Amino acid sequence: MRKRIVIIGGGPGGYVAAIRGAQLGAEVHLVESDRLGGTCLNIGCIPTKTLLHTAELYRIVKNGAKIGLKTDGLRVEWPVLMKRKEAVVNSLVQGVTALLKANKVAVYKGHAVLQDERTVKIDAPTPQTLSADAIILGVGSVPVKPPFPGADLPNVLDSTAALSLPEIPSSLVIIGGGVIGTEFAALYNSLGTKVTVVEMLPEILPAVDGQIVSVIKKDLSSRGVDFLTEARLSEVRDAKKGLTAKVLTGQNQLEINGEYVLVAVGRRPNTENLGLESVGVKTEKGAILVNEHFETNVPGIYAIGDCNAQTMLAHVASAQGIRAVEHALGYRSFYNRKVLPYCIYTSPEVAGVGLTEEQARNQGLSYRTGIFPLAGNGKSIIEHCENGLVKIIADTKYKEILGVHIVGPHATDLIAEGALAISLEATVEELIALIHAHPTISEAVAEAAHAVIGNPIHWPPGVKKDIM
Amino acid sequence: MRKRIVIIGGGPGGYVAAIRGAQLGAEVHLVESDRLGGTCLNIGCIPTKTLLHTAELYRIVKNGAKIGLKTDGLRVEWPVLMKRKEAVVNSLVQGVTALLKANKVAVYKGHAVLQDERTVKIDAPTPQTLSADAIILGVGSVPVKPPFPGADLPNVLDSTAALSLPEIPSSLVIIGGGVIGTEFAALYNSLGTKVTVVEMLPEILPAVDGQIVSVIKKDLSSRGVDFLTEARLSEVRDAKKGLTAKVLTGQNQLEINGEYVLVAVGRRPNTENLGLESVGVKTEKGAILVNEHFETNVPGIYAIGDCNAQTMLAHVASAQGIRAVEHALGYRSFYNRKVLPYCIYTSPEVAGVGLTEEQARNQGLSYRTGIFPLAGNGKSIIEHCENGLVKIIADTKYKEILGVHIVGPHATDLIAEGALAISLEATVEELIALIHAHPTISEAVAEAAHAVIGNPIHWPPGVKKDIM
Amino acid sequence: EGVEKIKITPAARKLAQENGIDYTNLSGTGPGGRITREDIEKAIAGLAPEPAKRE
Ligand SMILES: Cc1cc2nc3c(=O)[nH]c(=O)nc-3n(C[C@H](O)[C@H](O)[C@H](O)COP(=O)(O)OP(=O)(O)OC[C@H]3O[C@@H](n4cnc5c(N)ncnc54)[C@H](O)[C@@H]3O)c2cc1C
Ligand SMILES: Cc1cc2nc3c(=O)[nH]c(=O)nc-3n(C[C@H](O)[C@H](O)[C@H](O)COP(=O)(O)OP(=O)(O)OC[C@H]3O[C@@H](n4cnc5c(N)ncnc54)[C@H](O)[C@@H]3O)c2cc1C
Repeated sequence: MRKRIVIIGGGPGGYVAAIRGAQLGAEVHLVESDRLGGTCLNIGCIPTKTLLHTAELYRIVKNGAKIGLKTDGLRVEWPVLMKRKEAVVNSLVQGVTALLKANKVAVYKGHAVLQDERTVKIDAPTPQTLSADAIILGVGSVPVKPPFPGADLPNVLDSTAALSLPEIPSSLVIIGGGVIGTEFAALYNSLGTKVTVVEMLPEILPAVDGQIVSVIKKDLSSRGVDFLTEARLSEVRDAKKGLTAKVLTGQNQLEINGEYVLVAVGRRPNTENLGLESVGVKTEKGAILVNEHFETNVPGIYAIGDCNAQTMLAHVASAQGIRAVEHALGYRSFYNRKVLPYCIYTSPEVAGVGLTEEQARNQGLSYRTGIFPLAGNGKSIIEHCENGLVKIIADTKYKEILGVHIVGPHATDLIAEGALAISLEATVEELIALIHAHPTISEAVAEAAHAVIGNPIHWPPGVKKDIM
Repeated sequence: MRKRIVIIGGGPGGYVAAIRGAQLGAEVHLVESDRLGGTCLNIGCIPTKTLLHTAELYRIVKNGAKIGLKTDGLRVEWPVLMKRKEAVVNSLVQGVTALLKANKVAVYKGHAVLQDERTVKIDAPTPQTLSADAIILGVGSVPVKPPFPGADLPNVLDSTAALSLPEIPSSLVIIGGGVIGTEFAALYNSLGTKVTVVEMLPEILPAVDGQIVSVIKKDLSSRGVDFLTEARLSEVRDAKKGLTAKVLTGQNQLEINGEYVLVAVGRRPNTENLGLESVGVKTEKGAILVNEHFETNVPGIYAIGDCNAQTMLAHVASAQGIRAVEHALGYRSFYNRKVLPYCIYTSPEVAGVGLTEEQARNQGLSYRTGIFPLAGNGKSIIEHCENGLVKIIADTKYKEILGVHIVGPHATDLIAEGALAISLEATVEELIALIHAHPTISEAVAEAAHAVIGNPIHWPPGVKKDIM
Repeated sequence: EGVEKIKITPAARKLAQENGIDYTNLSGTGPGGRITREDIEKAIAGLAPEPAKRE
């Protein structure tokens, strides 16, 4: 008997689970109330990276006099870029639609709720119920809306609205210095907008290794992004031109003007109106609780991706989706929660996997670090991007790689090597012994491994490496 | 007693061996007749990649209308780019000089020859002899000069001369479709030169996996590079404007005009006038013969890098240098000749490691391949570069990864993951289980692994993947 | 094709060698059956009964 899997939500968690289920021979039904692809394809990863791609090329080439480029007249045509963003999103959404069809997944348009432990009800446009052997919830997340005075003013934006502005703003205040806030800061700064980032915590990018944060922050600051940390938004008011954000830092009250205020203070699981209570699925602060197979307390009901709030990243949602459906269908499956890479598409890029130094320290581990500054890497000098670094964290005894953190060109692709190293429990010796092609940024990974136990080749002995 | 190591040649083989030897406590002497850094830093990897960096940015942005860039007036300022090339080279050469000094390596300027098995003679400017416990030869290679009529005409260039042309040529005929010829083709094509590549063999890039070659060749062709294969240069003659290259293809005789003719038909070990015969070091066709420790038939004399002609790449020279000096100093050392990545800095980039399909077939191995076209990869679509692919070759029994080949954006950095996979003897299961960050080109590596044993997630089942 | 290949992670190998664990008899729990550090840790703790020899 073919198993019936019903999936609620067509984001990177749900649609990937659907394809994997179909590949394994299940009869798969997928319900999506909005557009296939979810947050990631429509208003998240894909549109932001499409805008960043053009913006960063623009910035690099605009500053290209030193590398032999004459750029009179170079500019960004915002309406064309907006259309391109739509085109990329649409082509990927169509791609997902075609993939689901090719895999014979039945797709339903409508809002779904759990009716009982084995039944899903779709309420629009034509109400209908689907019975299932297993149900996978991939309902994603929505932006947190803090209730400050002025939150409803028209030019107070969330990340979705910030993707579709009528023109490049002259100034922008971003509330929240997490990954999304920082990427928008890089984006609009590159396009010429005056950007101020307001972060409540002592430092931006709290989950990122501290040394990496200081490099990227210094870089963005030198390009004109203002960062206010330990700063709390109290109010937004209409001003003559645009808005005024009132911000408290310690004892001081600052007023920052901006054409727009972008609120990017986090996302919360989208688990209301799903019928969770009626079937008894347990949640905590809105996040659905799951075990290591992403199964909820109700056997046969799984929750994957942003809605379980473990790690709100698209590839993590996809991986959890694959694991959940494989488990539901009785397959043995692998999910290594130690190896969940993250990427930040600033320029230079930031990426990391495994433990940060702060985590290693807080866990009381005995560890060593190795750092290699990209000022010692030929390709980084060629790419005019010498401020980055690679940092490796290894355990003291076996020199096993526990964390790899990169700020530099192509970091988001380079991190795959670090992820593979951690997942295969490689030690620094193996990374040192591995011959890395020249000239590549990846050579710096071997050098950082070298730095864990001795001195890299391309850095003078005894010269401090961690102060850029 | 500290061991004395004398190294002849300050290229990436010799200078890296010197630093490593010093790190391990040896007294190291390095003789270089020309500039430190050798071919790689002065006239090879570094200047070519510096020019390609600007040229590829220029081409991408020049064609940027679709991604929202308005580029009236964008152009390359050749004299500025030439100066930048010098500046990058000089800063890296100074870096090597400083590293050698910081590691207390004694550097001699002059031409060195072997006097006996333990003595090196430097003949310029002040003759002097150095005694050694071990001698490492890292004398590199020089371009092959085929003796066709017209070879000495002023506008017939080698790769060194092609790096310093007075202006961007209007047309260029490149003899030789190897890596160096292909990179120059990409470089000058991007800058607007009409480029024709003449290759004697049936296909360009003979060492690269055939499917990868067809992608990059098609891409370069579509941009206007003409490729003539099974074509033999018979003569170059002065023409009214520039030169005429006479080329035989089968029965046909073609005449191709070009402002310049670049001869890039290979390099040969630079082993003349080194005193090899006098001390009895064996060579074959000029290449110094070595064992697995890169030691010659004369114990204590090593030969690394281009001069042993095993694999003429800078990182291979460095790796061999490290292994040789470690062996000379009595350390155990690792060199995995199955894991020597190569890179081609066209755009999209090409990189590979391990066996090509042709090699696997010729060795009679039982293997399977997995291909993932970048048209199914979101980041490639964002980067407007959907023509690439990732190809994995795995053995049939264990599904162990034997080869990884990539044509696409950032291929040269992505290949590090493939190299680590092969060196750790990873299987396709492990690459599939590894969570790759989204959106990155590296996701395609996991998909290609998936394709070895089943169907990738982001490609419709049953749709042929290898025809682009 | 006589000898079967044993897949073990580098960290697991170090741990096994240091603790005198004969990992040639273990069957690994990693993807593709690779022996992981956790497998060796369990073997050291005597938790995982070593399965029958590979044929
Ligand atoms: C601006 C921005 C940039 C980002 N950039 C990145 C990045 O670069 N890399 C990265 O890894 N992550 C990024 N993320 C995060 C990423 O988008 C999410 O982690 C990912 O989309 C989560 O996938 P999901 O499948 O869990 O949920 P979602 O993608 O949110 O999909 C959930 C889907 O479920 C549907 N749905 C919800 N409830 C119901 C219901 N009751 N019935 C039917 N359908 C329902 C929704 O309409 C939605 O389509 C970004 C997010 C944002 C906002
Ligand atoms: C145009 C071009 C592009 C290239 N691009 C790349 C690339 O992107 N990636 C890559 O990996 N490889 C590339 N290569 C190949 C790379 O440059 C060589 O493989 C590498 O330089 C070899 O290093 P080596 O130390 O063996 O020799 P070399 O770099 O050639 O250095 C040998 C040195 O020895 C000195 N010397 C020779 N004889 C004596 C003597 N008797 N006494 C004293 N000194 C002596 C020479 O002056 C020279 O400095 C490129 C080559 C060229 C020509």
